[in-house]
Amino acid sequence: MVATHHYLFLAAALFTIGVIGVLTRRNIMIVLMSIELMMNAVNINLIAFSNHLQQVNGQIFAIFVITVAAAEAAVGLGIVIAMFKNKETMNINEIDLMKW
Amino acid sequence: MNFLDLIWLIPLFPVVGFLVNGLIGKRLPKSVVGIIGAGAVLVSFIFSAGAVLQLAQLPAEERSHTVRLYQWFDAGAAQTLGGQMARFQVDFGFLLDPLSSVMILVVTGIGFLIHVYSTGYMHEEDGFYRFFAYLNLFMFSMLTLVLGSNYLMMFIGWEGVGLCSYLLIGYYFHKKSAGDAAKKAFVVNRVGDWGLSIGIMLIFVSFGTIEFTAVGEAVREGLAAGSFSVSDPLFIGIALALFVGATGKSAQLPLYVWLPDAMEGPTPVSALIHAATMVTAGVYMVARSNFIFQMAPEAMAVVAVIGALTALFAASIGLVQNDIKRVLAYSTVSQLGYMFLALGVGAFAAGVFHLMTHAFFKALLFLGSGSVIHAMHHEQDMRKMGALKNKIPITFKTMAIGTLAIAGIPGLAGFFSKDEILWKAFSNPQGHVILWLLGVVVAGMTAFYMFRLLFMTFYGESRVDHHVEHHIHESPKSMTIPLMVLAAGSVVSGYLGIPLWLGGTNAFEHWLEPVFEPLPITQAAIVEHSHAFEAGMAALSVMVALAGIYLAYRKYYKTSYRAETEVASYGAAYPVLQNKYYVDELYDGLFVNRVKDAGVGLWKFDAKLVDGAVNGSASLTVTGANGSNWWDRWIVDGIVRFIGGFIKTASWPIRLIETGYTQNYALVMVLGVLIIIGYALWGGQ
Amino acid sequence: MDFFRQHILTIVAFWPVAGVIVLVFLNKENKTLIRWWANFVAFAGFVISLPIWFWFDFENSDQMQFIQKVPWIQNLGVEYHVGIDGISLLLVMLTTLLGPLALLSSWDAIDNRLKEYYAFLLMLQTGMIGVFISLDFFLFYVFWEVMLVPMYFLIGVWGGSRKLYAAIKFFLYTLFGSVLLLLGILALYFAYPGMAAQQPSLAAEFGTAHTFNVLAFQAMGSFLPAGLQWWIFLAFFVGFAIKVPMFPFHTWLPDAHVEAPTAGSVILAGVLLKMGTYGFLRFSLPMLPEGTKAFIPLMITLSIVGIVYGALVAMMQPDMKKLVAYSSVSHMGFVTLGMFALNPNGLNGSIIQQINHGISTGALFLIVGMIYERRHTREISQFGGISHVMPVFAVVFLIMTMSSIGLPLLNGFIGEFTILMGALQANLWYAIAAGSGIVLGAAYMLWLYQRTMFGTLDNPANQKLLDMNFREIVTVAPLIIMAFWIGLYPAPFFKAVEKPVNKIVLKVRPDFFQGAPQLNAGQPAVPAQGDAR
Amino acid sequence: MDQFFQIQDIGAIAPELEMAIFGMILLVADLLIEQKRKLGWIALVGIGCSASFLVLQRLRDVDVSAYGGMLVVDPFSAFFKFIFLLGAALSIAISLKYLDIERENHGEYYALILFATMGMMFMASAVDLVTLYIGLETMAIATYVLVGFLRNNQRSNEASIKYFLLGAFSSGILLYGMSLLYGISGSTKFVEIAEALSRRPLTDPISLMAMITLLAGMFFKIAAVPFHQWTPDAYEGAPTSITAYMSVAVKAASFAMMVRVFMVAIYPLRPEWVPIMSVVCVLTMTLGNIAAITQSNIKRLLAYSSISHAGYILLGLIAGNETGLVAIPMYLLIYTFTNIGVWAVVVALRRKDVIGEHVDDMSGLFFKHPVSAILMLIFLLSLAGIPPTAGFIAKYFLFAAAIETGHNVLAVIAVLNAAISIYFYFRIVVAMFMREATEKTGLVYSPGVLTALGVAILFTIFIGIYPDPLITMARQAVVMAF
Repeated sequence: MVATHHYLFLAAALFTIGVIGVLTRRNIMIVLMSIELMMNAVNINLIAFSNHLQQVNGQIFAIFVITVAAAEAAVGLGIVIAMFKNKETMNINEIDLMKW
Repeated sequence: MNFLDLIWLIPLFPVVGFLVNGLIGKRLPKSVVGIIGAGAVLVSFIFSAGAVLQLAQLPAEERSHTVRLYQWFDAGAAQTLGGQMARFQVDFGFLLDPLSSVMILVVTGIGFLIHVYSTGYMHEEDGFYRFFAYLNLFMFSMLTLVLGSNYLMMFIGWEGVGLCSYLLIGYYFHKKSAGDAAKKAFVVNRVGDWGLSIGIMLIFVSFGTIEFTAVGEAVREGLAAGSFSVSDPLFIGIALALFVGATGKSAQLPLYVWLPDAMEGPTPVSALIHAATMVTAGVYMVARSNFIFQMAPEAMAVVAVIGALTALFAASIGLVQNDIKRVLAYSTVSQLGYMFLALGVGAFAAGVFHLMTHAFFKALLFLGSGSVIHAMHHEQDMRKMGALKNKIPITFKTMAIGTLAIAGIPGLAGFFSKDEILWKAFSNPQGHVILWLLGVVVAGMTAFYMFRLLFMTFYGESRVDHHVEHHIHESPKSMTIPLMVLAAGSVVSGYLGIPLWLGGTNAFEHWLEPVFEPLPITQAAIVEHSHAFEAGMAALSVMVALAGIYLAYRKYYKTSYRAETEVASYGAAYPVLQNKYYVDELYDGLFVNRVKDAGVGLWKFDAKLVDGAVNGSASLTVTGANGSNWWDRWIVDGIVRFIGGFIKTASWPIRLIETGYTQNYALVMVLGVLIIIGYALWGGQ
Repeated sequence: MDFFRQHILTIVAFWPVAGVIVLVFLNKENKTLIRWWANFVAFAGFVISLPIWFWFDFENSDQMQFIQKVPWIQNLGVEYHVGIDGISLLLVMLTTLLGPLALLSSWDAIDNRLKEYYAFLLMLQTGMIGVFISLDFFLFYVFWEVMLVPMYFLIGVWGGSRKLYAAIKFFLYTLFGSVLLLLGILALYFAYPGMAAQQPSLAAEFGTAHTFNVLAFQAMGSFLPAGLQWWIFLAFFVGFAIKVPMFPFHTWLPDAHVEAPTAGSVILAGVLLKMGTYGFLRFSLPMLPEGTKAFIPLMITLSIVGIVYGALVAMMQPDMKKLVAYSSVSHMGFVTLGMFALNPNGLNGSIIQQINHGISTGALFLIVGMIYERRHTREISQFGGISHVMPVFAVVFLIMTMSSIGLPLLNGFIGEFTILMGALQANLWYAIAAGSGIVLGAAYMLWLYQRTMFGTLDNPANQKLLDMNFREIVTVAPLIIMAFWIGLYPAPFFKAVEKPVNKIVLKVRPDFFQGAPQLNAGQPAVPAQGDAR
Repeated sequence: MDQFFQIQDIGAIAPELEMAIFGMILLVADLLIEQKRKLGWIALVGIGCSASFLVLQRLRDVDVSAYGGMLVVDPFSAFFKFIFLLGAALSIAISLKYLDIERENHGEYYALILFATMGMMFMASAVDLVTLYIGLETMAIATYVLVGFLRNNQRSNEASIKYFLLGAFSSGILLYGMSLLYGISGSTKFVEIAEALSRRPLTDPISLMAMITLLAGMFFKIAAVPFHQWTPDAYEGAPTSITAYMSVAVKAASFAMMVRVFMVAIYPLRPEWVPIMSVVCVLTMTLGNIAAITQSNIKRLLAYSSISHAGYILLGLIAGNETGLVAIPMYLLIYTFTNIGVWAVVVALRRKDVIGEHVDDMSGLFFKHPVSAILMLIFLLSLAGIPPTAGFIAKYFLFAAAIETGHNVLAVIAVLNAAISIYFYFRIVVAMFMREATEKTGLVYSPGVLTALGVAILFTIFIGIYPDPLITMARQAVVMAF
C-alpha cells in the first residue's frame, strides 16, 4: 500500500532534484525544466494531501499551479529567445554583464 | 567733600584716562597725552589722600569704610561646608581701611611720580599714547586690587594688573623676547591664579561670603563658638591656596621665574609694576587674609620659609648679574621674600611697612637705572658702564640714596623696615633663629650686590662705548624731579615706623592694628626682650650690611672691574648663579615642553585614533586598489577607522557573492533557507 | 500688537524663512539686492526678537512664557507647543543676535551662489530658534534635524579645501547622535501613559494619553524607574554629547570649523554647540534625574578630560581656526562640568558660560575670518607683528582673547568662576583639575596672540594688510558690548536663569535646599547678603 | 455564502476587473492606435476608473468577504490597492516620454502594468492561498516581461532572465510551503490554517518547514538579505520606469501579502519567525546600506537603498503591534511618493545619447535645473528620514513600533543604519550641488515626469508637515483588518 508519506517523500525528493538542477545546470532551458520539476513536486504534494484529507481543494490548487507553470514557461521561453537574439548563448554563466 | 564715600572714584579716574588716551590718544599731542595720563593719577592721589585723611580722623575701631556700588553678580544658592545655604553673590564694592589706605597712597603716589617720569622717558617712543593708556589701565587695576571690598574685587584687579603687565612687558612687541616674556609672565601668573581662585572658592564655601570684613568676622565668630579650630585642614588648605596665588604674583619660589624676564618692558613699567606695586599684591593679599593665615600656623610657616628661601635664592643670583635691571629684578624678588618672611612670622604690619618703604627705594632705583639707560642710549649692561658719577650727577645721587636705603643703612627707610622684619623673625613666636639668620645673610648680600651695581655703574674707569660716550647727558627734569621726590621718600618713609627701642611709637604698626588684630588664639607667649638686646640685634644686621658694602668696595671700587676676575672668584658656582640655577631650563624640561609634547601627542591621538566612524565610512568610497595597504591603514589610523575597516571587510564578501551569476544567487538563497532550517530545527531549542 | 505678543515666538522663529521665500524670487545676478535683503531680514529678526526680552517676566522665569499650543499630529499626541523660560530666553536672544552678525560678516567674504548661501543661513536661523523654543519633543526633534541640512550645505559648498569631507562628517556624526536621541524620546513617549495611569498628579495635569509634552516628561521624571532612566539617559547622552561636543565625540568639530565659512563657524560655535548643552539642561536633567545621578561621574570625567584635552591640543595647532575650534572643546567642557556639578552655582555658571562662549568664540571666529579674508591663509606661522598694520584689529582680538581666557570684568570670567565654584561644591578636586584649563587656556590663547600680533612684521605679504573696515567693526562691536555687559553687570542674565536652574536642581536633588524654608517655591530662602553676616 | 456565485462578489472585485478590462482594451487598441503614447493615457484612465471603484467600495464602508471567503475587501486591502494604483499611475506618467527615448513604446507595456497591478490588488485582498498564489504569479509574470522590455538591450535581457529564473525558483519554494500548509490544515484559507497551526506544537517540523519555505519565498519578493541579490541586477537592467514601478508597487504588494500571511495564517508560529525575521531584518538593513555606499550607478545605488528600506519595514512585522502594522502601509505609501520622485528625476536624466545612470551624470544639476535638484534633495532627505519630510514620519513609526515592543537593539541598529544611509544619498547631493556642471548634465522633462514630480513633492512635504490624515487612514486600515 502506498501511504501518503511515500508521496510526500517522493515530492521532497523531486523538489530537491529540481533545486539541485537549478543550482548546477548551465543550460538555461534545463534550469527552466528543473524549476518545472519543483512545481510538479509541489503538485504531487498537493494531490497527495488532497487524497489523504479526502477533499478537493488540493487538486484545484494543483490545477492552478499547472496553469501558472505553463504560463511561466511560456514567458520564460519568450525571455530566453529575446536574449538569445542579442547574445546567442544558452549558457547561464555567460549572463554576467551586471555585477557589483 | 566726603572723600570716604567717593573712594570708588579713585580707580575710576585712571579708567577715564585710559579711555581718552586709548580711543583718541593717537590724534592728541604727546604733551596732552602725558597730562591726561599723569593727571588722572594725580586726581586719584588727591582723592586718596583726602579719603585717608578723613579716615584717620575716625576713631580707630571705625576705620573701615565700605562703599557698595552695585551688586556685581548673584550666581544663586550654594551649600556651604557647614550645610547652611548661602548665596554666591558678589558686590562691586570698595573698602577703605588702614591697610588699603596705605596701599592706595603708595600706588597713586608712586604711580603719579612714575607717570611724570614716563612723560620724559618715553618721549621718543612710538605709541606714546598706548603706553599711557596701558599705564592708566594698570592704575585702575591696581587700585581695584587694593580697594576692592571682597576677594573677587581683588581678583579683578589681580587679573587686571596681570593683563596690563602682559601688555606693558610686551610693549616693544616687535621684539620676540618681549613677547615671550609677556606671555611667560601671564601664564606663570595664571598658575598662581589657579591656586588663588581655588582659595577664594574655598573661602566662600567655608564662610558663605567673600567680603573681607565678613570673612574676618566669621572667623572670629566661629572661633568664639568653637566651630573653627586652629590648624584646621580647611584653613591650612585655604591659606596655602591663597599663598600659591601670592607666589605667582609676588614672584616667590617656585613661580618667580617670570619677573626677571619681565624686565623686557620699558623701565618705568619695571619700576611701577615689577617693583613698587603689582608684585606686592601677593603681600597685600596675604596681609589682607591675615585672619585665615593666623588660623593656619603651618601655612604661615610655609610662607615664612618660602619667603626666606626666596630672599636668599634671588639675592644669590643677583650677585653676578650684569644687566642693571636684572640685578634690580632679583633684588626685588629677594625683598619680596623679606616681606613674606615677615608675614610668615606673623609680623603683618612689618611686612606691609617694608612693602611701603621698598616701593619708594625700589621705584627710585629702577627709575634711576632708567635714567642711566636713557643716558646710555638703551645700554643695560653694567660691564659697559662705569664712571658715570659726574656725567649724570642727579641720577647718581638719588640712586646712591636708594642703594643706601635698600642696604639697610640706619637713618634711611630700608633700615627701619628691614630691621623690624629681622627682629620679628627672631622674636615672634612663629619666628625662628634660622629664619633670622637667613635674613641677616640676605641683608649682607643685598648690600653687596647693590653696591656692586653702584660701583660698576658710577665709579671706576669708563667702559662705555665710544660712540655713546660723548652723548651721555643728564635726563630732563620730568625724570629727575620724580627721582628726587622718591629719594626723599626713601629717607622719610621709614620714620613712619620708628621702633620703640629707638624711642619711637611705631606709628605705622598702630595705624594697621585694626586690620591685623590678632585672633584670640592661645599661642606661645611672646618672649620679652629688652630694648638693648633689640638694639644689639639691629646693630649686628647693620654690621653685616656694612661688611657686604666693604666687600663690594674692595672688589669693585678698589680694583677696576674685570669680568675674568669676577668669574674666577666664584669658581664653580659662577655658571650656576649666572644661569639662575638653571631653573628656566628645568621648568622648560619639566613642564613647558612636556605640555607641548602632550599637546602634539594628543593632537595626533585625536586625528588618528579618536576621529570618527565617519572617517572610516568616508574612506569606503575608495574601495578600489587599496586592499594591499589597508591593513597598514587599519593599524595606523586606529580604533575608529577600525569600524570603517570593518565595514570594508564586511563589504568584501558582498562583492564576492555579487558575482552576477544567477546560480550563485540561487545558491545563496538555498543556503539561506538551509541555515534558517538548521536554526529552526536545532538552534531554537 | 496683541497678536504679535501672543505669537511672538512663532513669528521670531519663522521670520527668517519668510525672508527666504522672498529671497528666492530675487534676481540671482543682483548681488547687492540679495545682500541687503538677507541682512535686512536677519537684522529685523533680531529687532523683532527684542520684545521677548522686554516682555519676559523675569520674576517668573521658571515658568514657560509666550506659550502657544496648537494640536498638530493628534494621532500621536504631537502639538505645536512653544514657549520659553529663562534658559531658553537667553539662548534665543543669543541666536537672534549672532545670526545677523554672521550674515554681516559674509558681506565681502562670500561672492558665489549668494542666494543659496543666505537662504541656508536664514533657514538655519529658524531651525536654531525652533530648537530653543520647542516644548514638544517631537517638534524639538524636527527642528533639531532640520538645521543639519543648511549647515551641511554651508560647509559643503562654501567651505575650504576638504569641505565635502568635513560636511558629511558633521552631518553623519550629528545624525548618529540624533537618531539615538529619537529612540530615547520614543522610550519616554511610550512610558508616559503607564506612568500617568499610576500617578494621579501626572494624569491630572497632563492627561493619560500619549504625549510629547516636554513639561509632562519633566514631571514624569520623578517617577520613572531608574533602570529605564539609565538607558534613556545613555541615548540622550550620545545625541547631546556629540553636539556639545564632549570628549571623545568631538572630532567632527575641528574639521567642520576649519572648513566652514566664517559665518558657518560663528553659528556653529555660537549656537549649534549650545543645542547639545541645552538638550542636557532641558531634557536629560529634569526628565531623568536618576539617570543623571548615575552618569555624573562619567560626565564630570569627560568634561574635565575635555577641558584639559581640548586645551592641550589647541596649544599645538598650526591653524588658527583649528586652535579656536579645539578651544571650544575645552570651553564646552567647562559648560558640561558646571552642569553636572548639579548645584545652582554650577548650573547658573554653565548657562552663562554658554552665552559667553557664543559671544567670545563667535567673535574669535569672526576675527580669524577677517584675517583669512585678507590673506587666504590661517597658518599661524604666516603671521607675526600684525599689530603694526592692524592696530584696531589687534585691540579687538585682544579683548576677545581676554574674554576667552576669563579675564574679570569680561564675560568669560563670570561663567568660568561660577562653574568652578559649583564644581568645587561638588568636589574640591573637580575644581582643581578644571582650574588647570584656565592656565592652559591663557597659554594657548596668548601664545596665539603673541605669534600673530606681536613680533616683527617680517612676512612681506602681511605688510599691506588693511585694518578693520567699518562693516567689520560693526560686526564685532555688539559682541564686545555684550562681553563687557556680562562681565560688568551679569545680573539680568543670572536672574533669568536662576529660578529655572533651581527647579532643575530640585528635580535631581530634591534635598538640596533642605534646611532652608520655603522649599516648595523652588526659590530657597537664603539670607541676602549682609542680613546674616 | 453558500451560493456559488453572488453579484456582490463581482462588486468586490470591481476595481480588479476594471483593470483587467482596460488591460485588454489596451491590447486591442495597440493594433489600432499609431501613437503609442496615447495608450498610456488610456491606461491612466483605466487606473483612474479603478481607483474610483475603489473609492466607491470604501464609501460603502462594509467589509466584504467574497468568493466563499477567498478574498476580502477591507480597509487594509483598499489602502494597499491605492498604493498600487498610485505607483502604477505615476510609473506610467514617467514612462511616456522615456519609452520614446528608448524606442520601445509599445502598447503591451501599459497592458502589462495594468495586469501586474491587478495581480497585486488580488494579493492585497487574498485571504486564501490559491488567490494569493494566482495574484502573485500574475504580478510576477507580467513584471518579468516588463523588466526585459528593452528587447534590444542586453542588460535588460539579462536582468529579465535573472529575475525570471530566480523569481520562478523562489515561487517554487514558496509553493512548496503552501502545499505543506494545506497538508497540515486541510484548507487554503488563512484563518483555518492559523487554527490548525495553533493546535500543533510550536516545534512541529512540518509547520516549521512550511513556515521557512514561505519565509524564503516572501523574503525573495521583498528582496531581503540573503534573498536580495537579484534586485540590483534587475533594477539596473530594467527600464528605469519599471524599476520605479517595481521598487514601489511590487514591493508594496509583497508586503501586503506578507502582512496577511504572517499576521493571520502563520501567526501561531510567531515566536518562531520573529527571531529569524529579526536577523534577516538586521542583515537587510545593514548590507543594503553598506553595499549602497560604494555604488556609482544611481539605479544600482537606489536598488540597494530599496533593499535596506525593506529591512526597515520588516521592523513593523517584527513589532507586530498596532503601531508596527500601521507603519507598514504608511511607510509604503510614503515610500511610493518619495521613490517615484527620485525615479522621475532619474528617468529625466535619460536622453537621446546619454544613459544618465551614473552619479556623475548628476554633476552640477543644480546649476542647470535648480528646481529639480532641490526636489531631488528633498526626496533624498525623505528617503533618509530627515524631518520635516514624509520619510521621517514613516521611519518614526517603525522605530516607535520597535521601541514600543521592546526591540531596543533592533531599533538601535535600525536608526544607525538610517544614519549611515545619509552618506550615500548625499553622494548624489554632492554631485548635484557641489560639482561643476558638465556637458552631459541635463534633464529632459515631459508633462508626465513633471506631473509625477509635482505629485510626489506635494505629498512628500505635506505628509511630512501634516501627517495626521494619513495616520488616521492607515490606522483605520489596520485596526479594522487585524
